[in-house]
Amino acid sequence: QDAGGRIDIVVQPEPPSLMLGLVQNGPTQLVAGDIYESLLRYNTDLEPQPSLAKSWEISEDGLTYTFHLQDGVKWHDGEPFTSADVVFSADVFLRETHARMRSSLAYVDSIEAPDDQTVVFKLKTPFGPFIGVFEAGTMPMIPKHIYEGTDYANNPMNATPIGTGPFKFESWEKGSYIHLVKNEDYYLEGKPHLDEVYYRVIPDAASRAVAFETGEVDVLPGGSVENWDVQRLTELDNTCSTGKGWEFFAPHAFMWLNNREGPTADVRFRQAVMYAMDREFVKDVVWNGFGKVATGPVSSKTNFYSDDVTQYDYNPEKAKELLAEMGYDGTPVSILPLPYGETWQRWAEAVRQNLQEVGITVDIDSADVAGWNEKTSQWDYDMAFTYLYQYGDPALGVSRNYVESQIEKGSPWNNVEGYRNPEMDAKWAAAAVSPSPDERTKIYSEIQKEIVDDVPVAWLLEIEFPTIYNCNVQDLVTTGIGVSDGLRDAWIKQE
Amino acid sequence: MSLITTILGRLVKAAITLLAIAVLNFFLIHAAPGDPAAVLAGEAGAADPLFIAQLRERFGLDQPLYVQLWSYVKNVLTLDLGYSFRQGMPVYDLIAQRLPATLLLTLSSFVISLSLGIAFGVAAAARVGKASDSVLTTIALLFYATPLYWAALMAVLVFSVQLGWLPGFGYETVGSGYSGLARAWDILQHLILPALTLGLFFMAVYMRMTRASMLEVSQMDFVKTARAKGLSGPVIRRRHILRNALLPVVTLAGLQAGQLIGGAVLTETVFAWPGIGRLMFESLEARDYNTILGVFLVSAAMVIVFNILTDIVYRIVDPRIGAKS
Amino acid sequence: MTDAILSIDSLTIDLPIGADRPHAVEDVSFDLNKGEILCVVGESGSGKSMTANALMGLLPDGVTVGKGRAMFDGKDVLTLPEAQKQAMRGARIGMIFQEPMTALNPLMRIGDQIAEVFAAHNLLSGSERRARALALVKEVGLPDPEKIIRAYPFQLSGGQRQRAMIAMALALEPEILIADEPTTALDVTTQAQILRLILALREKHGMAVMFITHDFGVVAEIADRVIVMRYGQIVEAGIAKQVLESPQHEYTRALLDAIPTGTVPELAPITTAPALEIRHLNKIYRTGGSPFRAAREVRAVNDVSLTIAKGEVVGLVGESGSGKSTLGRAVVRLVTPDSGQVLVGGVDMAALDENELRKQRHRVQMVFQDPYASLNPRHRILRTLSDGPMAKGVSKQQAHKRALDLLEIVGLGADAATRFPHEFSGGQRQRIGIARALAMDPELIIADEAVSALDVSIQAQVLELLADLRRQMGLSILFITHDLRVAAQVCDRIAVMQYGRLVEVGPVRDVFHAPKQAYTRELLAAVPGAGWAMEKEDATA
Amino acid sequence: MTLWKRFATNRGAVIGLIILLCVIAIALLAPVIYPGGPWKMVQRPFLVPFTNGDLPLGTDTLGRDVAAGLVHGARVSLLVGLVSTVMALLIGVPLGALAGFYGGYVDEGAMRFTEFFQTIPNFALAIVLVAILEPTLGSITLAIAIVSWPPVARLVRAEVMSLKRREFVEAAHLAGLSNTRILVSEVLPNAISPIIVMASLMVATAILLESSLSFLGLGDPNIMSWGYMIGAARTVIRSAWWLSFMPGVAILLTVLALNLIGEGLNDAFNPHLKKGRT
Ligand SMILES: Nc1ncnc2c1ncn2[C@@H]1O[C@H](COP(=O)(O)OP(=O)(O)OP(=O)(O)O)[C@@H](O)[C@H]1O
Ligand SMILES: Nc1ncnc2c1ncn2[C@@H]1O[C@H](COP(=O)(O)OP(=O)(O)OP(=O)(O)O)[C@@H](O)[C@H]1O
Ligand SMILES: [Mg+2]
Ligand SMILES: [Mg+2]
Repeated sequence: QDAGGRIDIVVQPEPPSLMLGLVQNGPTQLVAGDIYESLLRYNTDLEPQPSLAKSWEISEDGLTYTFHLQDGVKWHDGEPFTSADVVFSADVFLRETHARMRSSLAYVDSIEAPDDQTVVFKLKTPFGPFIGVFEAGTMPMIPKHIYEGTDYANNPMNATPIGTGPFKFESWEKGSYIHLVKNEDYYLEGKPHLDEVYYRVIPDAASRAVAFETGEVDVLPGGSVENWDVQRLTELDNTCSTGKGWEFFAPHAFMWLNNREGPTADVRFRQAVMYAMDREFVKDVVWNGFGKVATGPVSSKTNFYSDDVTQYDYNPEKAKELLAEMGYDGTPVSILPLPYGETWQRWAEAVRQNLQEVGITVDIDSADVAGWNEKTSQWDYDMAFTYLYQYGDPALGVSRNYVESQIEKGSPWNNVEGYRNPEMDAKWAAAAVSPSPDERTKIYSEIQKEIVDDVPVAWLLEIEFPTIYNCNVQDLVTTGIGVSDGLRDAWIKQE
Repeated sequence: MSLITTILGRLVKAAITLLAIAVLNFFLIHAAPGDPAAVLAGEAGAADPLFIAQLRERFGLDQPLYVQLWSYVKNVLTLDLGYSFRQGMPVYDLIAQRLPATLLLTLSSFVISLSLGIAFGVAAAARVGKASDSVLTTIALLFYATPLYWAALMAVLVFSVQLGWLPGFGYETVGSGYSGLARAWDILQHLILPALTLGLFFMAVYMRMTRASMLEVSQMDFVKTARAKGLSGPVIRRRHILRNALLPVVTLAGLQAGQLIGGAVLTETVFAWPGIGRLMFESLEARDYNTILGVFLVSAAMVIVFNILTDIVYRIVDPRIGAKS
Repeated sequence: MTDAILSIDSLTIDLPIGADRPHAVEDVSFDLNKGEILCVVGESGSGKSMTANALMGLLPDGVTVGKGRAMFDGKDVLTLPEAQKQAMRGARIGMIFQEPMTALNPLMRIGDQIAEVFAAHNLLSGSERRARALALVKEVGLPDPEKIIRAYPFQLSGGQRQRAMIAMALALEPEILIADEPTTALDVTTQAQILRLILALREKHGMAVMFITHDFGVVAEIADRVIVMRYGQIVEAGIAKQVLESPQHEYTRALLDAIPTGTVPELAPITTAPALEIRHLNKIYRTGGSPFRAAREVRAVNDVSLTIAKGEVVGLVGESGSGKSTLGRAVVRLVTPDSGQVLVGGVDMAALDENELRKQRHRVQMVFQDPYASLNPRHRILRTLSDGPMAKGVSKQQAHKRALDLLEIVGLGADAATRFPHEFSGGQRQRIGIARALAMDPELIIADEAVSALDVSIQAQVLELLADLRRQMGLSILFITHDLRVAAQVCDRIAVMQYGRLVEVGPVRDVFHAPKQAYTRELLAAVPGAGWAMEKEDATA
Repeated sequence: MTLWKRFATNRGAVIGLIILLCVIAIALLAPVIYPGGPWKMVQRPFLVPFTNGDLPLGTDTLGRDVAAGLVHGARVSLLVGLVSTVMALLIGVPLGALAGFYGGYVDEGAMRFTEFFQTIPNFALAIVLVAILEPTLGSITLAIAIVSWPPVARLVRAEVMSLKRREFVEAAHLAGLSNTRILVSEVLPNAISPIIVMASLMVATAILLESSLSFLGLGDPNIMSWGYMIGAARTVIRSAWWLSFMPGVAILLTVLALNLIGEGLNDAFNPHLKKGRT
């Protein structure tokens, strides 16, 4: 493993901030994943691995989690990292700022630090997925000595983030690049290997591809070029690609179908939509063969997936029958695509074409990111494309889209479609708190079987975002979070 | 003296206009669906309404619109552009950071388009009606009629990917550690493609104007006088026709120059040029109100300043103006 | 002839396809002798300018020399290569153009424009050029030469600009000076100065002058020899006195006959009821006022009082810029006076509100100076003539009928009604303008330089028409002109204006033969060929 | 010489006119030539042009017929160009005319209003407007019109200001015609030629603007326009260059044609030039 060197990675779009405790969007985590760490990491099978915690124990009843921290960890400003920081981060800071973490923390009774190197989480009830929340994007460690007692959002130090990670923040030329340099005091001997990392802001997808070709950047994280370019780029000399590194997120694409009103309120219509779509075609043409057609709410990449569900293969005839049966009168429905580039646009066009062919009157609505958020979170749509992360466990990433308690205007990430099924809600709840993995698997299978017949949303594709990189870069993706988990292990093979 | 008083008068008027523009812009921007909090929440991948409410409160978006307007106007009156909540820094700093890149790009493309446009226009006018006139005109039109974003990508593919002569994007070699002349040289190399693409696009406009104006002036009586003096064709064109023909071009250039600041959204996007046009576009998408308003205000100020500059240039070029009014 | 410096031999100039005729001039031959002034006269479009331009090698694009030679110093100037033509222009043949307003580069200082002549021929050093320019400016009699050479053309009056042009043409002491209607646009006093200057320069430098004009007064004043042109051909040539006194060709005779003689006509009986009363009228133009700077003021009309009786024609004369047009426009309320009253048939026009005014407007009409500019190029004549009456409430049918009648009256014929303005000649257009004024059945007509733009033969027709109309309809007319001879011919009384004031008002005969004011005498003296015209008048009388 | 004859002496302008007429014909006939519309996925994606007789220009990323796209795109591009220009004229001409004709406060007010639209760079303003109104054919056209009218207003104002001092206008005042009547029937008809010249160029600019908006993702996803086609194909420019090239050429030809026509009209309306040319 050669030491030294620099890599350039595309980040798109430019993150609004690098303070991972305040902002958790994709680009922020991509960069901040090098700066901030959490207690654990997860390998590509989503098994927990040591990070800031060198070891941990879970009590038999699943209510007590004890973590033992690494020795000699220092913040980038030289202050020691201790269990007090962990308590501050989880119990004080993130409770206030981190929506996703907040819902998991609802299960937590107390967080205590018996000594400088030990942290104990006590839960109110068992919570199956809890071991999965110690990832940097979910529970980043925040320096207590900087933030305690301050107005978090307006703390001037947000501009120069301080973490414990393998790289330190150096500079940020807005609109151009973010520069990180090696953390010489990193607690793992010999790591990181790289001297510096540049995250490059290149707003145009075609230009990003060119940047890779001309050797300007070494790594194209998943989703940074259009799918049509992926094939071509991977065929270039000395170019490698991997589909790994997305297991934790397991992006799951589907369309919100408005269950409240319009034709989409009728289950037969929703089923017809499922039959009318040629999802294999989209996978092959729009996604260039990457990914896998989704069979239901749970991604096959995560545990608890079940394929014992109704399969909606491409079947326009069946769709037409269903439509005839419900007496569809040609009421127009609209599709709201995701405003994330050409791929999503083409996808919406393909779906529109499919639906038109079975006799559905349909047109495409269009909106930018803000408009999309506004429309989905205000329930002002018929069908809206989205993709959501599964975060390794249905209780974290999936159930929020289907349970009645999550029907709340104002957010695009909850039960936006307005699906109500109390019987099902009980099962989701039971699965989340069951201490036995087998039990959970069983309940989730039942849920999947049933919900797939209801088609609350139209599942589309388990998306795969291949990471394209220069083959000289080694050990780029080592965890289930991929490039976003930092470049702790990456190194450059010197020729 | 008269020049100074006139400029002062204009500046006072300009300040009032600017304020009115600021208010109108405010309403314009707030008419767009969605707000910065919703966008931030949307990007977060998970957000509950509580989170969004927190954001709104932090950004002051929970206030009634007129309160927001009032605090914005107060800011503007104290020459404060406000704070970008999204980017976590004062809008003034944000713009100051991005403005130089845009000015460099647009000014150089402005110089390119103006000088090439005038040169082509003069050349075409001198050959009016001949085949070479049509060829020149058509070449200029080709640059104009090719969609900018397509031409830009083509330029990158040819000169950067295929030939490897010039860097394809960015403002400078990232992390090169250059300074002084070496840095200037590096930036210059990065500048060539975007500045040319943008410059050639606008060239057609100046060329058309120059050509028409040259032809018109060359029909004027004083040109005949100049010929009667025994001056040679080139001297007449340079000293007599061109100077007079440039007057309308100056007007147009002044208008265009004012628009420089935001006129390069496409070029900046394709060439990853860290300029203000992109800042504007990205802020718009993110509904980063203060930033867009700041960019618009700076741009409006720029337009007004350039209008005044144009007037001054006009006075210098045309002695009649100052005397008449 | 031995002392011919330039001899032109069967010159033919071809016009491009689509022009009104195939040749601008055809088979023209004449000589220009050393030190003589040769006047070229003839009607508009007869090819005078083209001949001059051909000699300079300055024909417009598309117009070419068909055949012929022009021998100058042993060479044919028509076939010289461009480089040699360039060397010749300015240095050996100088030229002055008609339009002093536009013939100078507006963006260049006068001194530079003069010095440029030397530069064009690579003569002298920079400082010498400046010195010579200064000397030339002095020589042509421009006031305050130091200031003039640093001035821009817009800062000079028309006469001053024309002098600057002459300075340029004289810079290299050319052997030949071609002057293409150099005084047409100038008022009489300025015109007289320029003519004197040219004569003086001829004495001093001994150059030959080819002087193009259509003003026979000018010819009488300065010509040694005369050439009369028509339709591109020379119809008569000879010693000036001979041509003027005993013209051979009938066209020459026609031209000479058409010249207003200055004969004072019989006084028509004039009723005492006033058609127009102007009382203490004032108009000040303010320009360029801004909150930071005082405005420049021009007192265009300064306390003017004047009465015009029913059926009377009053001539308003005075040099350019004296306020004649402003006064006329104030009467019809195209400019709003600052103070004073304008009573038309007893009604104060100045006090009317916009609506009332629109209703009263038909009572005073105006015939504009430029007949082309005053007709909407996109309207047919019928519409031009009937829009006004219809706005007044006349029915469409009646308005049309009246329009056709009027066209007959002004001698155009009813079929003119369906044509557009550009299809008429200047004189015809002027008559349309008159018809339009008459269509409104006015009590008073303001005729602002209604005939100045016309050549003499057409001018005569229009004057005749006005006289007729006045007799038939009993119109009152305020006749604005700077041509005293024209004024003498048509007016009952003359008002002389200077710097916005009326300096003298009186019956024509009194004003002309016994002017009371020095300024009036100055004006009269400046009329070109005054002596000749008087002789002529005496001869006919 | 008639206007048409003078126009016809300019060879470029005639070529431009012919091209434009062809484009218009194609646009009008689109539903006849390709009744199925441009969105049908008819073949495998990325079919190379000239390899399949039924699909002469090949297929795009989703297997849609490129030729059908071009033909239907002509409709939209022309429609956007024409309608936005007409709208811009409808705003700009009256405003400019009133400002120029009445002067004073009317002028001051109208010009300040115009200035507001000119202080935001026009492409930026178009982006903002489309973002606010959400991209539909109508809102895009409206946005383009809104950013294009200020120059029209300024032009018309300048023309009217000079025309209103012309003597035939004064004559009309003397004839007792009302102001409105004078403005509408005496002044404006004489300002028509520079307006026409400008309009022909505005159509071209509008087509380019639409395509630029499309590129930024601000196009109407339900209509096939040339700008859409280029924008959509730009990302595959390396593997299927023809996809963006064909609509690019279509835009280029149309814009070129409009410019040539504009130039020709300019020359034809300009009396100075007719002498210069043989
Ligand atoms: N550029 C041109 N192209 C075509 N025909 C022209 C051009 N210039 C002048 N002509 C024609 O040439 C003829 C002679 O014109 P020229 O200018 O010599 O007349 P002129 O005797 O100087 O008349 P004026 O007294 O009105 O100046 C006219 O019939 C005129 O229509
Ligand atoms: N609109 C205007 N604004 C400012 N000054 C003006 C205006 N019109 C005329 N003047 C000035 O008023 C004075 C009188 O002008 P006016 O046109 O009445 O003269 P005129 O006797 O008709 O001259 P001409 O014989 O040249 O027609 C001149 O000094 C002129 O410069
Ligand atoms: Mg002439
Ligand atoms: Mg006058």
